[in-house]
Amino acid sequence: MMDLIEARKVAEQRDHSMKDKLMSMDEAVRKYVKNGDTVALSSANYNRLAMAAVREMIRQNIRDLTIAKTLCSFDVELLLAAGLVKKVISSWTSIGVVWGVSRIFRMRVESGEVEFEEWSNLGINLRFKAAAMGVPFLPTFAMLGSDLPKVNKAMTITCPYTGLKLIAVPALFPDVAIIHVQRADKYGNAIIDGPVFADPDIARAAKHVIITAEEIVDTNEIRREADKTCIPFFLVDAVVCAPFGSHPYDCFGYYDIDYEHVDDYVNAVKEGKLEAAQEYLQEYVYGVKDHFEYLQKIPLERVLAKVHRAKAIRYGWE
Amino acid sequence: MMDLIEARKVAEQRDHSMKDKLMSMDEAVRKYVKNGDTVALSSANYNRLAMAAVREMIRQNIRDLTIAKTLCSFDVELLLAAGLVKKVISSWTSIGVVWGVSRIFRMRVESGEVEFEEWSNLGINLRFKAAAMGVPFLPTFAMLGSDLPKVNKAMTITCPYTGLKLIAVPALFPDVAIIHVQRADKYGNAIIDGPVFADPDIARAAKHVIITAEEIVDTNEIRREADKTCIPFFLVDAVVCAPFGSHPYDCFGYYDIDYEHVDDYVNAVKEGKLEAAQEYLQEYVYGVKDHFEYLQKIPLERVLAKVHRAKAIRYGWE
Amino acid sequence: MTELRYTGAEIAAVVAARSVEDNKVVFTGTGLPLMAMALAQRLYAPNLVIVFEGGQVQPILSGKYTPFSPNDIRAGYKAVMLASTTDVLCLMQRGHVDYGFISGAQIDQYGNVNTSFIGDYRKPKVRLPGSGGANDIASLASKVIIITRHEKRRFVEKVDFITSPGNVDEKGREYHGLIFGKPLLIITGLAVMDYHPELKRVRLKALHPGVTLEQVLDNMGFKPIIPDKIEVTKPPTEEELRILREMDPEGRWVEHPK
Amino acid sequence: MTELRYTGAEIAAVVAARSVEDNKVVFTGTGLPLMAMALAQRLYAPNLVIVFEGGQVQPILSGKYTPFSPNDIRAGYKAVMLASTTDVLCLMQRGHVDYGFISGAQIDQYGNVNTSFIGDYRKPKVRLPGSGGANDIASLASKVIIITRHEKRRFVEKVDFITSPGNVDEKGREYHGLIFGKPLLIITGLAVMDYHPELKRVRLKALHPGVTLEQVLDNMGFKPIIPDKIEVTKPPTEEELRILREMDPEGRWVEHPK
Repeated sequence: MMDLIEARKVAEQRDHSMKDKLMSMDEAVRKYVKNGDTVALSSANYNRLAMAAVREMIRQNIRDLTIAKTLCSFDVELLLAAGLVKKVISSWTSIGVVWGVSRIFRMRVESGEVEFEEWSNLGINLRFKAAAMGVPFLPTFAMLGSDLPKVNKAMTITCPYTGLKLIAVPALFPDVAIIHVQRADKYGNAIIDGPVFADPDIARAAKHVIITAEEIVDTNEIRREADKTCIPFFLVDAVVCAPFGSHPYDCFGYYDIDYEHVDDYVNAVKEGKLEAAQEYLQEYVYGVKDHFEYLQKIPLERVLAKVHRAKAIRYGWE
Repeated sequence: MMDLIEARKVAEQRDHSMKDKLMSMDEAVRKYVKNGDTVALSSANYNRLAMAAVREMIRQNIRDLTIAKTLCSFDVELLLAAGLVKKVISSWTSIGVVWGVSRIFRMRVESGEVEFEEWSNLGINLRFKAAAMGVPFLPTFAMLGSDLPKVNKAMTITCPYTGLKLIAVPALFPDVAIIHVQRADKYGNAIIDGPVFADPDIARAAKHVIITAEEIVDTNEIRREADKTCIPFFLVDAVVCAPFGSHPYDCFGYYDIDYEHVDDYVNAVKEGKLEAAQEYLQEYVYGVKDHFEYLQKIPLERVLAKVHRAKAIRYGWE
Repeated sequence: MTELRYTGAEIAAVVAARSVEDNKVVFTGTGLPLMAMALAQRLYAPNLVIVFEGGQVQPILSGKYTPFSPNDIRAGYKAVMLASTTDVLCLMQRGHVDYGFISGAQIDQYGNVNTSFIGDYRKPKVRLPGSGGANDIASLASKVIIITRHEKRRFVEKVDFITSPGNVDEKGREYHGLIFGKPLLIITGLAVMDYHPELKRVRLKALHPGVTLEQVLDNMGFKPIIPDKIEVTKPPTEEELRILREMDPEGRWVEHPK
Repeated sequence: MTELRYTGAEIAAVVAARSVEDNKVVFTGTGLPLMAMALAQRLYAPNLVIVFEGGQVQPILSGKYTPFSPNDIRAGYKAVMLASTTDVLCLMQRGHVDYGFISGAQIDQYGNVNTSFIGDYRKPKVRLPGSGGANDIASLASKVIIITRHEKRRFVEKVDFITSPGNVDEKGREYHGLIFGKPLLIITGLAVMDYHPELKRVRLKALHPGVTLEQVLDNMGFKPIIPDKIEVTKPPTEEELRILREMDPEGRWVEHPK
């Protein structure tokens, strides 16, 4: 539990300079994600999932992972299907609200293969925020009176001023955070359009950070919108260009969800269980060399419609 | 110290609806700032001072104020000169770095008339953040080993996970926050360009909020940049149109500091002490009817040069 | 007057729409409660404010962009603010969320909800999706409304696991440190329930038109407190049903009559 | 070789510029330390990163827009990030600030700094501006450098009030809960000091060229630890002085020779 001291030591030893960190997904994952790591993933159920990075992690067969994410989604679904996860720290795991509970998730957890350490949504968000702020805990009234502290071992604390009882959530320092954003420069300065979820905090909480971006932009674009930068370069180890990196999920301003793609997967798994999921992995992950080969498999016409729709939502077209 | 419960009660009783709150500065200050109030002011030393509102508070002679602000500046200087302050809760008080310690501030505090409750910069920022988050305290390693807790009565706390000692800073719930922003709509949705300092937090911490804005914009402009909204309408009680509302200080993207104006004041006070400050108040505050009459006293040519300079800084012109 | 046909989901949505005061903030997920709040905005509470856990404040609920999830990009359509999740959850902790909606796999006699698991934690019989924002809503919103199907297996004497607290137990919320907020209503397709102020237990409040007490009790695993006077829900009006069905023509979120 | 003329402020800035490692983050105010860091970027540490307490990350230090304060709009000229104050101060708490600069009205033998008040808290003899970010830097940055004028009234046995802790007392920082960071150097116009690792007290490290030990001690209210071997500062080079003066032609931030 002295993770704080360890995490601070890693920060102190960083090369904090503004150097070029552009690399391929293959290289970024190989360098910064290891067997047994605690990996934080961006997004909350929908929008800006680090799907391209997750598919690369599966291709590289990185094992015994602990996944830390506020609300898990198709990213964790595929990692669970691939059998790479030993523990999930989260408030919720499904594929997406419309598709109900994931069969793969149930199977893995009900068999005891995977531990699901559950927090409330605010609870897991504050675990990242505590780490981001460099303190060992943060207080909240959430989870009082519930049974969550019995399983996640959250401790209570008394406010020294008011005597009020609160839950102290412990800081969570992931080994690596993988965050999909709309725009980043080659140094790792990252701009998120739309909801940020807990992503600025997970970047600050983690010991290492991989940014995957829809577009790599010139640093002058960052400087012109510097008040939208939510992750500064000195936290970042690797920057990867990953257009449609959240596919088949959505990305604010860039594309809406590829509903049909996910629906096909869910229906296949309903029938064929784990075997169907593995067939999906064979086709879309193991069977392709990289993210760009994956994209070749997506019908362009469908993609264009999703792009149009995302712009309509972003700009409030009627 | 059960401010939290009181502040939450005020929030629960609010009319949270999106209704038109545009009003004159006179009305806003009259309605929402009372004798004896704890008033939080936007900005930190420079940039987006709520000067127009402060001048109106002085005109209305609102007394026995406790001012809560991360770094006090010309705003608090004038309130101190006018003799309206009984206590300052802050980490630092001066006019601006270049002008050194304020003579008026020294006079008021050294005579015992005004209490200065001092925190570190992070300390006072976290007091607002605790209140913004709805918790009675937040932990930090700042201020340990210093004498600040001896005077500000900050208490220590032990982390239940690590056994580490931390300072718990108590939540600060101001009666009213007055925040100068670049853009707001008539409902109070506010966008800040450039550094936000603690302003999103003071809006959430306070029981009532007055927004003063350089420009009142259509809500459609807010909707198009909704990820830049940092204060949602339902926290806001009054919206006031106050162009050049931070004058003689700067406003990111809108105008640079009117250095000569402040310099003249500081030099006059160096000579004439409190009397000189009161002459300044007579000319620029008591002697004018409102903010727009005040603006008539500022040489337009000088103003235009400051506007140009702010744009050069904002857009990175060489 | 011809009798209107409607489903349990529809009357639940209608009752929910009638249950919220105007000028208040509602924190809701998608699906039925969102449709109910859209109905409320149209008929009873035009100045109701919607906030989603994805950080979206006051989006426009357009049929064209009906969100699948409080976190998808549609949920932010024309919102006036897109904040962080922690920000909106803390605004709730601060007291700015007047109504919160949750549902639940299991609900017990103190209004506690289980959406975590049934059986043993490390090897559960059924693993459910988990709290998500439900625990936060139940802990921090000023008034909490549960909307759920009225099924025997859902209403259990004691939940296997308290994911989201109602009154917790006979000692009540405050004893456990929950000094804010309170469970307000449970709305189902058959009835409306509230809570006995002293006993802290679920109490029947109203039966929907045509529903009998026996029907309600037969479909519950515990017996709610029966008050001296049981109300009867005012039936859905033609207008209420028309708007609900217009907003959701396929009955995807609020089931239509067959 | 002709002897170069320079002020105490200039040699202090030069020593500060030489004291920081490249590829590190520096948290600084405006004035002398900022000029020193700009000099470092030009000559010794091209990849040094500047962060201001106003939330500005890596602004371009253009002579045209030299900031008056870490919080004015100039301080954000061409920055790559404009964050909140709490955000950058917490990045420091998290370990991402390698060097922090502070100055002080009073400094004592344990390197503690007073910028709060002299005399009594409620009716002080002299009220100073207060901590600002100084306490945070002293508590949270990995290495802290004090730059100050070398005056007897500044270097006191014991400060009236510890605004910003150095080693606190003979027990050292850890005893008081400050498990991170350490005071690194005190740089003045006459000398450079560091700290005795066991005794925790200020120790003379180097005399600037032409300065005698007596001169240093005469201008201090306490006697620093004198090591066996006192270094002599390498004098400022022509290039160092030229760049410093080019950046600050009026000598506003770093005084020029008369």
